[in-house]
Order: sequence, then structure tokens, then C-alpha cells
Amino acid sequence: MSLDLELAAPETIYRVLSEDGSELVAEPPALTDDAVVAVMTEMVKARVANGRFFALQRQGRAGTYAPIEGQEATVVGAVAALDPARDWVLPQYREPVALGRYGPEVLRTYALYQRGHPAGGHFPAGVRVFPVQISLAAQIPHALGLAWALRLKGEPGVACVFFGDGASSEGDFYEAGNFAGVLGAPVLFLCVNNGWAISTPLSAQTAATSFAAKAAAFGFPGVRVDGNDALAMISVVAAARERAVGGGGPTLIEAVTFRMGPHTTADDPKRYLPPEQRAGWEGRDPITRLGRHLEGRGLWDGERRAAAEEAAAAEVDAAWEAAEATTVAPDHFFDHVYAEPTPRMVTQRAELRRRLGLDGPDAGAGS
Amino acid sequence: MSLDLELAAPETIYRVLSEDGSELVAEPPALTDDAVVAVMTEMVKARVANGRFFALQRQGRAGTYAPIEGQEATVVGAVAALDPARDWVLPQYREPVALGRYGPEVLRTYALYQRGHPAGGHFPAGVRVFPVQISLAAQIPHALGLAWALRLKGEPGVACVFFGDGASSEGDFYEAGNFAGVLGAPVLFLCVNNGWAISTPLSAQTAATSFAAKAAAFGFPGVRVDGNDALAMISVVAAARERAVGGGGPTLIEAVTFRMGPHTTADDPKRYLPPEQRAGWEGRDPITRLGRHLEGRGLWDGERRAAAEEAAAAEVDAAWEAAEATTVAPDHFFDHVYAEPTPRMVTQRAELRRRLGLDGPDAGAGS
Amino acid sequence: MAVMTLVEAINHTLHQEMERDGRVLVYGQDVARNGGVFRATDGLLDRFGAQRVVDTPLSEGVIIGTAVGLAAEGFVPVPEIQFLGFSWQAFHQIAGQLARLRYRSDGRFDCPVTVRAPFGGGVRTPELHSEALEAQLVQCPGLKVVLPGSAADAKGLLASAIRDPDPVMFLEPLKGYRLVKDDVPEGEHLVPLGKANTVQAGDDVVLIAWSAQVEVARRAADVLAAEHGLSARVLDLRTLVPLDIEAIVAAVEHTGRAVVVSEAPQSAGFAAEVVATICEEAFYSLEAPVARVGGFDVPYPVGMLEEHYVPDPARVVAAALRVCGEAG
Amino acid sequence: MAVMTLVEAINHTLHQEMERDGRVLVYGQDVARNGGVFRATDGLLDRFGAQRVVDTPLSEGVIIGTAVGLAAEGFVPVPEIQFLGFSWQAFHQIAGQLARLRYRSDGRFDCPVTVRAPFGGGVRTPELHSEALEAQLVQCPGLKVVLPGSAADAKGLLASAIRDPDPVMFLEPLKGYRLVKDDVPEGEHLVPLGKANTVQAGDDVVLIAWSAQVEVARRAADVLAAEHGLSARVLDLRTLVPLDIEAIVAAVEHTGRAVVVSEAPQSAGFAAEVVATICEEAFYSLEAPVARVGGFDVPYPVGMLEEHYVPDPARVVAAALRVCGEAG
Ligand SMILES: Cc1ncc(C[n+]2csc(CCOP(=O)(O)OP(=O)(O)O)c2C)c(N)n1
Ligand SMILES: Cc1ncc(C[n+]2csc(CCOP(=O)(O)OP(=O)(O)O)c2C)c(N)n1
Ligand SMILES: [Mg+2]
Ligand SMILES: [Mg+2]
Repeated sequence: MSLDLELAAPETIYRVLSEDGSELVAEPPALTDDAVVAVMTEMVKARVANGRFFALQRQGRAGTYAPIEGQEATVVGAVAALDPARDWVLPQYREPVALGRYGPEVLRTYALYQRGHPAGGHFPAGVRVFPVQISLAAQIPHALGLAWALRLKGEPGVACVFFGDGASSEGDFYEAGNFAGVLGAPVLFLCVNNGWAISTPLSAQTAATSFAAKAAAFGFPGVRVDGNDALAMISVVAAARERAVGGGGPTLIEAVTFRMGPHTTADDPKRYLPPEQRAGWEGRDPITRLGRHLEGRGLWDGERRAAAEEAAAAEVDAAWEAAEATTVAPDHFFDHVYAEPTPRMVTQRAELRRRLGLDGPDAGAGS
Repeated sequence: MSLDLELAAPETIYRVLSEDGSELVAEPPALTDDAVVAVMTEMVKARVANGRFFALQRQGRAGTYAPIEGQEATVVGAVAALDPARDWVLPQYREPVALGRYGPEVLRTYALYQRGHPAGGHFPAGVRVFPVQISLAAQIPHALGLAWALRLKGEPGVACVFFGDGASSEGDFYEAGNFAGVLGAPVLFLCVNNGWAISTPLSAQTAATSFAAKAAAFGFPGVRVDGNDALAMISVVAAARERAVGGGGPTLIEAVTFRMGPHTTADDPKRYLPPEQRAGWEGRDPITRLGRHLEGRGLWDGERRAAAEEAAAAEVDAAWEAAEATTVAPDHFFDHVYAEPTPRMVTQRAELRRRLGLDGPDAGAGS
Repeated sequence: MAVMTLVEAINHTLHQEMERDGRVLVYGQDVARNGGVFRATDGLLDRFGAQRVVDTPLSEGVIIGTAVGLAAEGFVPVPEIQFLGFSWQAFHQIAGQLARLRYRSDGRFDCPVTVRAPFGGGVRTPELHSEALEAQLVQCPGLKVVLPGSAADAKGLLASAIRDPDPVMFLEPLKGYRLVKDDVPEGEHLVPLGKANTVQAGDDVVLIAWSAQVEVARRAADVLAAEHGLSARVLDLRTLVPLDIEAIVAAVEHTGRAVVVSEAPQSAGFAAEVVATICEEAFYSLEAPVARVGGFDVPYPVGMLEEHYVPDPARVVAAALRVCGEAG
Repeated sequence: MAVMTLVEAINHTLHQEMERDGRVLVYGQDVARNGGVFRATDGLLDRFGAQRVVDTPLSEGVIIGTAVGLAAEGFVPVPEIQFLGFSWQAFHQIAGQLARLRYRSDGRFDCPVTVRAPFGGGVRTPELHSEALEAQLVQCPGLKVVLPGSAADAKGLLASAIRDPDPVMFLEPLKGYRLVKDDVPEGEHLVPLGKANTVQAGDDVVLIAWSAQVEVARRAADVLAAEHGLSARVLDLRTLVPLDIEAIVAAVEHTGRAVVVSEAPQSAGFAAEVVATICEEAFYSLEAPVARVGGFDVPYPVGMLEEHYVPDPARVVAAALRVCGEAG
């Protein structure tokens, strides 16, 4: 592969497709046509799911939602270069709708999460995805632990952890990056630089020349890639993965993209976002971009997109309906605190069940 | 000044004196003869104090002590480039014996600290030295706060914070470095790379090519300097100070030195230190090195050193005797928790005083 | 007087205190451009400028750590932690440094820092947005711990906190930001730290609470009066450090029966301290064991389950009936 | 049986557990080359190699954070925090992540992690080397909190902790590392988590303690017997989570009088939970208010002052006499 991570200058942004997708500016990743179309289809699905969860929140049916619009290529491209059977993915909170490659259970589980159901944290056994992480950067040391474990077991996998430009300011990122360098563990640190941390712009987040440049603090390569270019994401993540699995150690990958929507459904970008900044990104939509390229290869057209959107809508709706149909016992929160509850928890739970009349008719008397 | 921090490559070590002190390899800092001799005298004093506190601990009179032997030039050189009337110094725990430039109170206060007296944390008002910090790296954000304050007040000072190679692995270092870059605050981050963090060698602490290289994560210059070369320390810290006071922002300075003694009086380096490593540093003693240079300039000789040692011994002994003569009320720990004690503390204190019979003859009955 | 929501009262007080004292600085995540995710700091940037109102990087540790240095140089920092659960990222600076600046320097430095953070749950947030960590903070000697339950108290206590020479953890009821609404004096209004408030008089039992649970206790008191003919006293502790032991003892001596309401996990929660204090100082006035109504020994649950976790008036009523020897 | 100091018992148990289970990893600051600053991990590197015994960088947050990932992949991490006061640097990972891995994943992941750290003071250390933070940890549901007071318990509880599927904060009495010395079974020896231990029988009053304070309570019991003719029972809680409420209640029902001894600051310390539990579960057996003997509401003091801060037998005796209605 032409891309040499060791030599990557953390200031230049790696691209494969021109911004409008009309031409190749670097060697594309070696993928079958089906594989590239699958990437496109996943991006479309993420976009559709994004619209649905946004709408469901507005209807008061689902909880606060963090839109991915504009960042689909960063996530779908990255996971396209991973091996779901061997590699762990640790999302922050914006990525789950784009992790379809890790199986349909991911979307189903995420639907439960958006509903506020405890099972929303439980990606099924075998699905190498960690629970959604709200505590910024806290998942980064977890990724190092997973990667360290894979190395100890001699398994040829990596841990790919997503975190934002804002999250990169937390001690957890730096401490994990530094220790990962020492261990040479197979971690891919994927910094999603979408320009903002809620209302905080890059200029208030760091004075570093780039987020990739922070890798110099850890002693492993840092590379910047166009996060709206799915093919570039695939190339860079594939190269980093190859390097990590081969014992070359971690790579810090900064995906440069933009959050086209609000921070969450509770946020109002009008308070802080210069309209011209967003406007500047409107022409760089990742789906349009790869779409144009695939059209040129005769692999994509309006019809296929419509079909992909329809299939996606069906899948999302099914996932949501299943989530809405999933009930939960009111005392469920006692279940998974410990393998065995403490004596006090047993008393507390019994009291709650009595109060809620969960233990037969005559229960709950008085309280 | 010839030294250009912007251009400093974080891999090359800046030196002014050759390793044996016999020749100048770079332009020396512009200092009067008296000033250079003062630096030498302070280094000698630090060495003498080091021996005394070590001995006092062995005699069971003073508490655990962290020896500075071998690192005197790093600290004395750095503070020689600071302005005690304007600049804050934030030590870790190894530096206080070398801060004489900030006034004789520093040593007196430190003697109280080594005795386990609460006043050991109280450098007198006006002395811009922060209390000894045991919680590694915790003082680094404090330095940023002080520097931020100086900038808000428009005062031309800096905060110079000392921390070890080990401490550099704490989130506090990275978080403060990153925010300092954003604020452009006048902080000098002085990383004392003495090769070890107790028993942990550099190779287990970071994979970065140097500690200075970590500045790339923050967007300001990082520079490596020979920490056993007092003149080099003065030049680099002076340049960094000039830059910071001029609004140029922070600098990360890595002083490369070696801890010739144990980590503390409780440590046994035989368990981890390869003898040949220490041997390699024996020829690089910072006091011998500057001494040879000053002898060449006719500013130093055995007699003056003897005199300096004698004066130092007298000062240290006086400080220690004063510390040993300083008593403390057994209930002193209630004094400075809050400006006003809480009602519960008042009760607790009264109970303690009663128990200890501090409130007159008939007190303390029963308990 | 003007009717304000609790968050409006905070915003109004921050304006007044920054106006009054040029040393006051407000900073944290999204406090400037965005005016805070709850609008608590809305308008401060325009009014006081980018020198005194600052958006910081996403680093809780350094948000608190810089306050220590700023305070030592004479400023009065009022940093915000966006959600209390993220104070854990800064816990070493809060407990080990901020709380101890005066102590470690043997009295050299004042530490007039007020750390603001939303407290508690009830609004179906994601994880770590609803924590009630008051007990962990009370275990950090050197900190004062203040929890307003009304808009007027939010103003009076915040002003006192900002003017206090010691570090204050100022914990604002997340659920109450917009729900709690009451008359707030527009001029100078100071509520001293360390004085509890009898929200409602009563003789049969005292319901002791703080923050959002004060309202829960009040509603329970209404039910006890209306449906059970019991006269319940409601005591709002307002500050846990300093603790108004006198007021607690006086209330218990008056009623002989007490219920402590809080939303933190039961084991080692601050309610235990209230019970222990009562048992030490008013044991012989007790006609029944003191009851605790609070969170369970589990992490704060997800949205679908929180209604069963956070105390509600029914649970308080049941506990009150129990301690009053009725069919509780 | 062999007489061992507490730290020898820890070292011996780590050897046995690493031998027994290849998934056990020991890592932290200075645990490998140096064998730990107290020699608790001495010899492990030579015996089990650099893959399983690792010196980490100086980063508490990532020491705990990596344990979460290692556990999720099936390892059994036994990280060390060199001094408990520095667990604050990792508090977000301990309270928010380690404690909640099972809960956040709705039961997908076990979290068999044992975090070892020295606990408490008494040996004139510098700041933050002597903290007693058990109450803050008990307020983190999902953690188990274990504090051995004898060498035999250190072995039996550590082995149980390492084999437990949930995260355990294993807090070792700093003062007891070399001072505490007793008979330790050399073979398999497990002490279940959640069972208190009656160190000494007695009828007039029960002295409840954990960690190094158990020995203080025992010595107080001797004085009470020898000088005051009082028979004091000594109950070592051993684990605060799970808490052996039954044993506490049984002891109080037997004696009717109780003193709780701990070294943390009084306000919101775990002793308050013990008092509250007694008042809820054994109120009508109490013949006098329960007394607390503990640290004061100040940060742990410097060397010259610590003897007046840490509880000593005389204070326990005085409190016991008070609750027994004698001239206390
Ligand atoms: C430790 C922590 N501090 C603060 C927050 C509140 N918060 C939630 S999202 C967010 C901004 C995150 O920005 P970034 O990391 O760039 O991710 P993005 O939202 O842009 O994808 C903040 C401050 C949090 N969740 N966790
Ligand atoms: C936060 C924290 N973690 C652990 C320790 C225990 N400790 C004291 S000194 C030390 C090594 C420090 O090494 P370094 O920063 O290089 O400073 P040096 O001792 O070499 O001068 C350690 C691990 C501590 N004091 N603080
Ligand atoms: Mg972002
Ligand atoms: Mg060092």
C-alpha cells in the first residue's frame, strides 16, 4: 500500500477522492465492487437512521439524540477496514448508527439505548462493540486494555477507539496514548475532528497544529485523513491496522470532518456556529462524494440509492418497533450491579417490589 | 540571544559548557561575574543541605528525604534566570534545597517541612514559591492558573513549574499543557528528566523521542537542555521567560540530568539501577563542571568552595535548629482548614483539647 | 421581588457578582459563547468580555487546577463543571488540592473558589448526568458543600459562596433549573452558609432534605396533612458543610420523629450522617428510629427506570407513617 | 500455618493466585523491577515474567482504565495504586467505569478486577499517603470494598477478591504491613467477602472497626477489661461492601451498646453508615446512643501531628465508658 504512516506529515490531509468525488487523487483501497457498494449502503443507512432518531426524539418517543450527519464516511469507512471477528470498536456516542458492519444487532441495541432501555448497553456476546460512552475519553484506556489483552493472547486483532476533538483534551486520551506507545499495543486512536465540541471551536480546544500532531507526545505515527472521503478512511485505517497487527504499534488517526447537525437534539447551533462555516461544508457531503465516484464506475445510481434508503428505513423502523415493544421490569436496575446482589440490595429490592405490588395482590399494602 | 526556541529541535540537547566544563561550546548567558559565582554558591549550598537532610533522616530526626544530588544545576540554573519579585516557582519535592535565590526563608520553611511541621507548607507572603507538591503533576495546572492571573493583571511575570519525567505521564501535565497553549499563558513547563521515576526507567515511562517532543501536542516550543550545565539552564530558561513575558506563550523545557542518590531515603536503587548507568554520570557532576569553568575565569578555587560549604553548613544547621526549636499546638490541624471552623470542628477541637488537658488543670477528666 | 426560575436566579446572581467584584471569573465548558448548556451563564460573555468569561478545553482537571492558581493570585474563580458526574475527572484536584490550598499552605492562601455543577436527576439524562455525589464531597475536609432548593436560596447562597474565602461546591438541582420558580429579591440578598431553613412548620415528624428533595418532602407533607392528619415539619439543610446541627437537633427534639430524604445511593450517603448526628445529639428525644428514604445501592439508572429510583412523595409518606407508628 | 507479616501474606497470596490462574496480571507503578515500594509484589516479575508483571507509567487513570478492557477480554487484572490518595487521579475510571462495566453493559461483561492500595496512616508519611477513603468508595455502587486487619484475613480476603467476578477495592493497612503479624494457613485459604469477624467476644459493649482500627479496638478492649471490668466485644467488619448487617445487628442486640472506630474524617465517614444501620435495624436494643471515634473533619495532618488525629485505644476506651454510662 502506497501510504506510509511513518512518513505521514501530520499537517497534510490524506485523500483518495477529490472533494467532489469526480476523480481519484490517490490509489484507492483494494476492495471488491460489492465491498465498496456495501460501504455506500451503510452510509446511506446511517443517514436514514439519523433522520429517524432525530424525528423520534422530536415526537417525544426517543431520548436526546446526537446526530451523525456529515460524519458517515469517517465511521463507515473506518469500520470497513476492520475485521468484526477480531477487532474491537469503542464508540463515543455519535457512531452507533454507522456500525452496521458489526451486525444488525448493533442498530437494534442502539434503538434500545435511545429509548432509555438498560439493554441498550448490551451489544450481544460476540459483537465486538463496547457500550456507548458518555464520559468523554473514558473509553480510550478501555481500548488500550482490550488491545493489550489481544496482544497477550497472540490474537491478530486491534481495538479501534473513536473520540472527538473535544475528548482529546481529557487526561484519559493522553495517558492512554502514552502508555499505548510504551506497550506498542494494537490500538487505533481515531480522533473525529468535526470542528466543534458543542459550542467550543478548535481554536479554544487546542493550539496544536493538528490533532494528529499530538502523536509526537506518544512516540507513534499520527496521520490526518479526510473524514468525508470513505475511501481515504479505508486506506488509512487499513494501513494502521496492518501495522498494529504486525506488531508495529498504535497509530493516531485524525479524521477531519464536520458536524452538519446540532450537537444533540437539545442543542441550538445558532448560538455559536458561523453560518458560513457550515455552508462551506455543504458541498462536501460524504455520501454525494462517494456516490459520484461509484456512478462513474457504474456501481451506483438514483435507483440503487432509493432502494438502499428504503431497506434502511425498514431496518430502522423494525429496530425501533422492537425497542418500543421491549418492556423492562421496574426493578431491573438491581440485576447487573454485581453478579450477586448485596444483602442490602436484596432488602431494597424487596421493598421496591412490595411498593409496586410486584409480588402478588396483597403486596404493597401501606407503602 | 542566539538560542531560537522556535527552531529548537526537541532531539538535540542544548549545552553551553563542554561536559567536563573545560570549554564553552555555545555563547554563555550574559551574567556578571558575581551572578555566576552566586549560582555556583547556591549549587554548593544545595549539595551541602542535601547531605545534611539525608543524615538527619538517618539519625531519625527528620522525615523521609528526596535527595537532589546531581540535579543542582537544573534547579539553581533555572531560578537564576527568574525574577523572584515577579515569577512564581512551583516545585515538585526535590527542588526546595536549591531555591535559595528566592530567599533564606525557603530553606527555613523547608526545614520545617522535613521535620513534619505544618508551617513547612507556608512559604512567607511575598515569597513566590508554592508548597512542596507530593501529588505528582498536580502543581502543573496551578502554575497555569498563576500564569493566567499574571496575564490578566498585566504583570510581566511567569510561573515556572518543575515536574519529573514520571510526573509527565499524568493527565494533569497534558491537560495543563494543552490549555496553556490555547491561553498563550506565561508558563515555563520544566520537566526534570533524571532518568528514573523511583524504579521506572524512561523506556517504561514513554515511547516519545524526548519529553520536549511532547510540546507538539500543545502547539508551543519544546527544548532539551543539559540539566547538568548551569549556564545552559540559565540561557534556555531566560529565553523562554523572555518569550513568555513578551506574550509569546509557554515553553516546555526538558532538563536532561540524573538522580545520583536514591529516590528517597526509603529507596534502595540496588534493586533496579544498573551500576554502569550511574557510573556513566559520575564524570558529569554539575558542580565540578561549572567549577572548572569558573576556575578558568579565575572566579573559583578550592578555598572559595570550602568557604561556600562552610557558610552553607552554617545556614542549613541554623535552619534545622530553628525548625527543631519550633513547637506546634497538638490541635493546630484545626487552624487552617477553613477561614472559620465549622460548628462540628469546634466541638471536635474542644474534645481534643479537653482530652489533652490543654484547657487548664481540671480538664481532661475521664477521657 | 421578581419571580424567577432557579436557573434564572443563578444567571442573575452571576451578573450581579461579576458586576460587584472585578476579580470574579467565570469559565468552563460552553459557558461563554453558548451561555452554558442550561443558559446559567447566558449573557455574561457579552457583558463582561472574553477576559472574564472563558470557554475552556474539555479538561475538568485543569478547570479546577487553574482555579487554585488563580485564587492564590487574588482572583475569585467561579468555574463550572458541566455535570457533577464529571467532577470525578477532577477529583484529585478538588479533594487533594482545591480543598486543601489553605491547609497545605498553613494559612498562607485563601481559596475563594465556587465550583458550580448541576446535581441529581429526574430528567432522563444519559449516564453520569444525574449523579448525587454530596457525600463524597463532604468527605473532603476544606470544601463547603451547598445545595439550594429554591430560586431565592440559589441567589442568596450563590452570592455568599462567591464571597466566601473558602472553596464551595455549589450544587444546583438539575431537575429544578426550570421547574423551581419563586420570588427572588432583586437587590443584595445573602443567605448565610450553614443555616438550615424550616420550609414548613410541623409537630409530628420532621422531613429533612436538600436540593430537589426538599420539594418532594414538601409535597409529602401536604399528603400527610391532607390524608393522614399528620403535621410534618420540612427542614431544608441548604448546606451540608457547614452543617446546621443545631437546627436538626431542635427539629428532632420538637417532633421526636424524623425522615431523611436524599437521592444518592443509601450506603454511606449523607443521609447516614444526618441519622448518625441525630442519634448522637438527640437520641433521647427519639420516639422511633429515624428513617431514610433515598436512592438504592445501584448506579443511577437509565431513563426508562429512573422514576422508580428517585424518591417520590409516596415513599416519603410511607416512611413518615412508619416512623409515626401508623400502617406505614 | 506460618507466621507472616501482613505484607508477606499479600505477597504470598499474589504468588499463589498467579500460579493458580494464568489470567491474573499484576501491574502498576514500581511493582515489577522494584517489587513494590512495600515489597508486596516482590519476586513476581522473576517468577511470572514481564508479560504478567508490568511497571506502568505514572498514570493512575489508565492503570484503572486498562483493567476495564483487560477484564472485558477475559483477564483478571490486579493493578496497584501506590497510595490510596492517588486513586483520586483515577476516580472517574474507578467510580464511573470500573464499578459499572457490568451495569453499563447490562450484564454482558464480568469485571473481575482487584485494585490493591495501602490504606490509612500512622507512619508519618508525606501528604496524600495516609488517606482513608472507604466512604467515597462505598458510594460507588458496583465496587466491593474490602479491608483486611490481619495477615490471615489479608490472604483469605485477597484470594476471594481476585476470584470474585466483580471489582474489588482491596485496601491494605499501611501501618499494618510490617507491624501486623499472625498465623497464616499456607495452603488454600479463602475468607468470604461479606462476613464480619468477631475478633473477641464480650457482653457489655461492641467495638466495631475495620483495617488497622481493629487492633486499636482490641487494645481498648483489653484496657476496658483490665481497668474497668467491662467486657467488650470486638467486631471486624472486614468488608464494607457487602456489609454484614446481620453480624452488626446480632452484636448490638447482644451488647445493647456500641462504639464505631474508624480513621476517616467524621462527617459522612463510613462510621455514620454503621450508626445509621444500627439505628434502623437494632434501635430498640440500644441502651445508649452509639458513639463514633474517628478522625476529625480536617485533612490528614503532617507527621508531627498525626498521633493526635488517628484514633488510639484511650479514645476508644473513653467512648466505651461513655456509652456504658461510666465516667467517660
Ligand atoms: C468528561 C465529560 N465532560 C463533559 C461532558 C459534556 N459533553 C458532552 S458532549 C461534549 C462535547 C464533546 O465534543 P467532542 O469530543 O468533539 O465530540 P462531538 O460531540 O463533537 O462528536 C461535552 C462537553 C461529557 N459528556 N464528559
Ligand atoms: C499522583 C501520584 N502517584 C504516585 C505517587 C508516588 N510517587 C512518588 S515519587 C514517584 C516517582 C516520581 O518520579 P518523577 O516524576 O520522575 O520525579 P523524581 O522522583 O524522579 O524527581 C512516585 C510514583 C505520587 N506521589 N503521586
Ligand atoms: Mg467534536
Ligand atoms: Mg524522575
